Amino acid sequence: MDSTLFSYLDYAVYGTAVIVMLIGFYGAMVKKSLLKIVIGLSVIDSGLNLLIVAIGYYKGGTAPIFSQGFLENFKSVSKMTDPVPQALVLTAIVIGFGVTAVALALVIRLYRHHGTLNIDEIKNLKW
Amino acid sequence: MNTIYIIFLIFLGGAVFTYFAGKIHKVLQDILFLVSILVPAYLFFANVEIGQNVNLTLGGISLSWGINYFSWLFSLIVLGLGSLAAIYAVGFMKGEKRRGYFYFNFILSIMAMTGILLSRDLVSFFVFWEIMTWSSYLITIYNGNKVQSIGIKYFVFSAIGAYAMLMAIVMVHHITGSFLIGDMIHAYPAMALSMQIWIPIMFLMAFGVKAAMMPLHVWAPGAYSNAPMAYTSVFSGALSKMGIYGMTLVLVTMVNHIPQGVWFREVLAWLGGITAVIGTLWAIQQDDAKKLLAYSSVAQLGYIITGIAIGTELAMLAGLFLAVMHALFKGTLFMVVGAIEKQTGTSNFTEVTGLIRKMPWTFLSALLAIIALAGIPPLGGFVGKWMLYESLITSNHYLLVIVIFFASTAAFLYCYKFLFGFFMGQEEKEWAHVKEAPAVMVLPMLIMALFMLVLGTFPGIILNPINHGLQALGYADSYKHLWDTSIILNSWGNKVVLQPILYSIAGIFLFFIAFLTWKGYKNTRFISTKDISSSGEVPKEDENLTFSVGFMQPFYRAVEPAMRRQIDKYYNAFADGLEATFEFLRRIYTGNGQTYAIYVIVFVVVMLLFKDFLF
Amino acid sequence: MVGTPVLFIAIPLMAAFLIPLLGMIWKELVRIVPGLVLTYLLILSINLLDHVLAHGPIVEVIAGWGPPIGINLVFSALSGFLVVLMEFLGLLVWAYSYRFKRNVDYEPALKYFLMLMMLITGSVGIVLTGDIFNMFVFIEITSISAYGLTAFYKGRNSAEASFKYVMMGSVASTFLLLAIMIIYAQLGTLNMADIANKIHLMNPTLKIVSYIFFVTALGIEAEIFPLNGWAPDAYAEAPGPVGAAFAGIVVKAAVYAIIRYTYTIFDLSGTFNFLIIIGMITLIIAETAAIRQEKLKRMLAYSSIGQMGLVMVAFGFGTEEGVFAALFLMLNHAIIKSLLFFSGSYLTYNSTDKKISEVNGMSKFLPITSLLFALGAFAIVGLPPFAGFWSKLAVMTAAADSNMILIMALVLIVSVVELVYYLRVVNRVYFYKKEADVKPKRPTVNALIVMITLGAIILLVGFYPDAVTGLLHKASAGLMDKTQYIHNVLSVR
Amino acid sequence: MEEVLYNVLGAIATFLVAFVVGMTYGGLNRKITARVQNRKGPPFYQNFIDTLKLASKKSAIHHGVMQHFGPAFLMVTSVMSLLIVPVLTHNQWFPNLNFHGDLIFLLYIMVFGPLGMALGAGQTGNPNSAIGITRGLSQMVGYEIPWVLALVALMIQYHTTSIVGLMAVQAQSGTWLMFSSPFAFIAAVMAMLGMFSYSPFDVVIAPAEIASGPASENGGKYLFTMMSSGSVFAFVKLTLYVDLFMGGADNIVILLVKTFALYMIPVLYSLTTVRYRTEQSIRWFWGWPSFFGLLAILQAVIF
Repeated sequence: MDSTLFSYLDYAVYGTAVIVMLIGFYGAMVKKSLLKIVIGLSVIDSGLNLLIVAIGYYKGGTAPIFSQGFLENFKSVSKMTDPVPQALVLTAIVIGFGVTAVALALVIRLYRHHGTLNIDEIKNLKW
Repeated sequence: MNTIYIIFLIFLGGAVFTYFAGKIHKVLQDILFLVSILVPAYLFFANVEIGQNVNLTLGGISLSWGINYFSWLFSLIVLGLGSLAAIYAVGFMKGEKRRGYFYFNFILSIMAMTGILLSRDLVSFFVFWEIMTWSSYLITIYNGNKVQSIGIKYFVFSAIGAYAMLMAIVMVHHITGSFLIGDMIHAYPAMALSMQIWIPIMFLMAFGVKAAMMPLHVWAPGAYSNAPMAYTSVFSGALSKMGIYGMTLVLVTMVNHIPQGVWFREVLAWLGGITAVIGTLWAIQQDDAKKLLAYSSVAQLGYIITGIAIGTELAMLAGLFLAVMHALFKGTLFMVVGAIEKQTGTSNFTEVTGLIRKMPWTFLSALLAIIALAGIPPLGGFVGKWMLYESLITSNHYLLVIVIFFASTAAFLYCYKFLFGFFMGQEEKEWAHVKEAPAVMVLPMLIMALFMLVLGTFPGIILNPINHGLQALGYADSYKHLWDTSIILNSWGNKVVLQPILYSIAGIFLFFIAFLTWKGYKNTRFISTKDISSSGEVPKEDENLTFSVGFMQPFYRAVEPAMRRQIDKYYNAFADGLEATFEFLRRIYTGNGQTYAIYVIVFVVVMLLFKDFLF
Repeated sequence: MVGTPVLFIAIPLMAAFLIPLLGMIWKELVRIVPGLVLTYLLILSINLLDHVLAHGPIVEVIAGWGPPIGINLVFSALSGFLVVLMEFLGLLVWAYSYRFKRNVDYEPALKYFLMLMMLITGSVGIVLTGDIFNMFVFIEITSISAYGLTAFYKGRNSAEASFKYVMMGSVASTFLLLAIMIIYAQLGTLNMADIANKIHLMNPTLKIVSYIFFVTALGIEAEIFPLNGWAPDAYAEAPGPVGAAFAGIVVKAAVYAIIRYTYTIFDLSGTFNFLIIIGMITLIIAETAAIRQEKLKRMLAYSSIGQMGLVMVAFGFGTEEGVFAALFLMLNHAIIKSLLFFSGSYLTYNSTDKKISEVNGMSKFLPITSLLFALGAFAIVGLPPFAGFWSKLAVMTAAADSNMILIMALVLIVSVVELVYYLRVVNRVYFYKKEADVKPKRPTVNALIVMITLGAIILLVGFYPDAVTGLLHKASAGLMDKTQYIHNVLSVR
Repeated sequence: MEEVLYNVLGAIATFLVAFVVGMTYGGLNRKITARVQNRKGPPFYQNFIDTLKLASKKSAIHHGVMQHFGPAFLMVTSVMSLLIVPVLTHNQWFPNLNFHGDLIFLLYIMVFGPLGMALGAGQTGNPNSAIGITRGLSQMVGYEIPWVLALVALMIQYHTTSIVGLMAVQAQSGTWLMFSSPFAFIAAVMAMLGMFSYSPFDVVIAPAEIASGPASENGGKYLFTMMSSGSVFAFVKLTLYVDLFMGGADNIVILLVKTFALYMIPVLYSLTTVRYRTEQSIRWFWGWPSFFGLLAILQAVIF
């Protein structure tokens, strides 16, 4: 794998992440169904997480795990992918999960209260 | 502890205790109320030495309280009228609702006015100014929900004024690094020209609102007429003088020192003149005594503003003398209306008539106050008017003389309307039960009427302190020798000696009274007002012949074109337009969560687009 | 040393998860334990603040990893002041909510107090933390508990309000995470002091982009204008005391975060003007929206937004005076707006719509509550001699010293608008006739005590501002001194 | 004490002269009006007969204390203004009060009486009296404008506000002010038409139609006092004009000639015109008369 190809691939990863996010934004901003909006928000989160992981990735990096081999070949510390973004992503996923759960609970409440999932019809509070 | 602290503590504590004393006993409340006004007033005049300052630091700002001759003059108005009005209020508020509320705010506003006069620094000045505003506002809305918009209009205008003042204050602080008034005056001549012009303008806005100066006067008629009359006498008599006090300070200590100051003076003088005319014209038209007096207050304050804006020594004397007189006669007149309202339940000319024989003492006070208001000799109002005209003529304000004179002549119309409407005319059975107001209400009125009578002949009593005050402001003392006698003198040397006038008037009057009633008086028989000859017809008992509806119609028809345009309407239209805009603006909050989320994206995009511009 | 800052996070979190277990022992413990915890934390924070004012900031290192690698908590004069304020308000909110709704039984009460604890913890964490990702976590904790509290009441439109909040909150967290990642990608660190130290190394465009993302994300919690759509709904639909908690605690934390980013971390040139512009827009739009409100709590919410706009403006002056004024304003706003929410909830207790017209004539039935509401209204518009005046004076003085005359004029004009709508409500409370179908509810004793305490503080600060100005001056000096902050944090090993 | 007595005696003498002259002028007015209208008219001394008869009558009824006071108030004005206006120059028998007849003071004392009388009339409860008074006051506001414009013009031109001072100016220069300040004179004379409330400005009392009002509610000595006060006041006004614009008078004959000539202006003008409504007369006064007043001020400022 030569470096040019890799950089294309790199861009491809970033690009995919951005596209996923944009899809999520589209879902959240344009779709009228509450459920689709929640899905959209989740998709944004996924795209974002992908982006974060991609930032932490080096070409040919190893998993950031302390192992016997790692300790023996200390030089390879530069070859290790950055562990921090991965840790962050784990946290972000958990938080995203929590938010999605809350949102879905609210959707149920809203449906019971309004009898609809169309966000345009849920406008009792305004101005 | 310094007397000034004690005075404020008594005021504050008195206000709180008076409020809660109503829960124990009504009389206790009255007594506490009187104590918390009269005791500080006594302490003030007995113990506060002129020229002594108290310094304290609050919130990192050094404050200074003290009094000089000039503010002492105004404290005479505030605490003198305040004390009398307090006595009157005890009678007026008997059996009314919300006495604690009224007393609390009454005491606080007297405290605030005293505080304004004691303030030697801008922050405490502003603090007391605002306390004065809200306490008087709270009394203005005492009468309930009908006056809500009136109260809010008052507060909004006051707030605009006060905030303008606040801007000026912080700008001064920015320039001088100090909040002391002395420092401001000291630094003023060296300021940049724009500051030299804007700072007085902003101060004058604040003072113009309180002094009900055109075009900031629109709140005044409503507020004056809807507050309880016991307070309105202070409101119109003393509180409006705080505007005059501040205006005088600004004009004398700041505007005088710049060449552009003459424009300030001219504009203010003309605004005062126009205020006088507008106030008078509207006063003539009113059928409600309170409104009439309220507009009349606006007009009278116009004279005072003109006087102090002209700014020659004679004009200052005239303006300040009129200020004192206005406090006296307008205080009395509002008390009269209050007494009538208390006794009859209404203050409308078209309803009440023929009270002269039922409320003779009230009538006497009203008569004297009206004569003083109209500026007719021998009462004190004449002295002020005379000096005002003379100062206007001798300082070359020819057209202004005509304007003021017109207002002052037209004032006779409402003066007569007031006296006739209440006291003269047919005595109707409907009001047969009316009794004279209680002594506690009549006494303050009579005391003030007596003052007016005395001041008409011996104006030196009050001109002397005014003279001291003007010297404290740096005026020359060119009339000093006159204040011990009763001579008033203009800048050209023409003079009026007042004592012979009083004696002549009294002599002639007594002679003709004697001539008319000698012997004959006992033989004549009193007949009711129904027993008149009206074109040969004698009206029946139940016929109401009182002429009170459309009272000044002929005059009103003559000036009607001038009164079609009301500033008030423009203000209201502006406010309505503003609220409509606000109504439109708040539709941004559509209620759709998705839209809100889109706003976030739009915000980010806009920020990113303008990032080079912003950062 | 009386305690460490980490207790502010550890103890309430522990308590929050112990509450359900304790509740199994005795149901009342669900209500009592949060109060005990908050009382302890308040005492602790006061002690720490006292210590900090005497001896300089405390930097707490977590798990032994010193800065810039590990997470650290900074208890300085500024954050200490905010922590004291938050814990104090939290305690008051707890005391007020204790038996707020009599019919609320065990389970909702459990949820309520649990989420309230989380809310306070998250906010305190935002203020204390010295790590941007840690701040993200605390913001999310705060947000999620805020979503829950907003949707606390069933049967109202609370779910709608909460859903809007969730939507905007999710978008916010996206941007926050993006901004954090941009910084991390550029500088390789998450520690605030370390970022501040290295910020000049960053790509200028990315620096601006990340700043914008930060402001957007935090601006949603801080109620900056186009981002505050959730706020009126959430304030209006959440239980009354929660409104106070939002206004006094959550928003303060978010503003603190923005200010920390603006003053300490980023070295961009136009940020102060940017703060003034968005602050002004927020102020104007919010106050104009408030004047036409028909619902009391929405009005209070808009007013709260406007006040935060003013705080932004004051921070935007960029001078120590301006910071002092802004902090004073935050303090006053926290106290006064809480009082308004507390008393306002009782004025409209039994109504479903919370319409302003329903407060008519309440003064006859709820004299003390009405009086305190009026006191709060007078104080918040800045009438002397109440607390609000001094902060207004400070703001104006700071503006004048920064030569922002137009800003001064605009702020004052908007103040007039604010005055009008508050006076309208106060007049209604006192001078209108009560509507026949409105049933007033007398406040509980604890609520009354809370409100009177707040009223007393308003009067105390009004008559004796020196009580707080010294602290505020120290806090503002601390915020202004960026190098000292960096040094304090990075020197800890 | 002697001086006071002297002053009082002088005042009485002045009053008598004014009374007689005023009454005679009133009679002449009636006569002239009648002749112009092709009637015979009463003799010129008819007013004396009327007043003497009234003075000898007793009043049987009264409406209250203000009704007693009203005519006395009216008299205060007439006599006070008589005391202020110098009747003859250089004459010991018509002393003035010891201040210099200030014009502004005069303007104000002139409304004292009518207002007092209005109160007296008001207490009778007769609605027509109140109507008349409102008309009168309104009209007064009308004519005061040109009148004050004229006076202010004089004041600023000659730097004095006292009547004596203005007379001294004329004595010094030898020209009457009606020639040196013609616009002021025109404005003042036009204002005088209103002051006398003859036609077209007689809507105030509407003498021809309404047999009611103050005059019909007062009788005997009260009506006598009112009528004599009116006569004295007419004399005062004419004398004031003579003093201001025609250089005063050295002896009584010149005074009579000048005042009579002036008096003929309102009398003759009234014969040629029909009545204005109140608002019409007010607007009339604010038209040309005020314009001339402004011209007078302009002249005073420029020259």
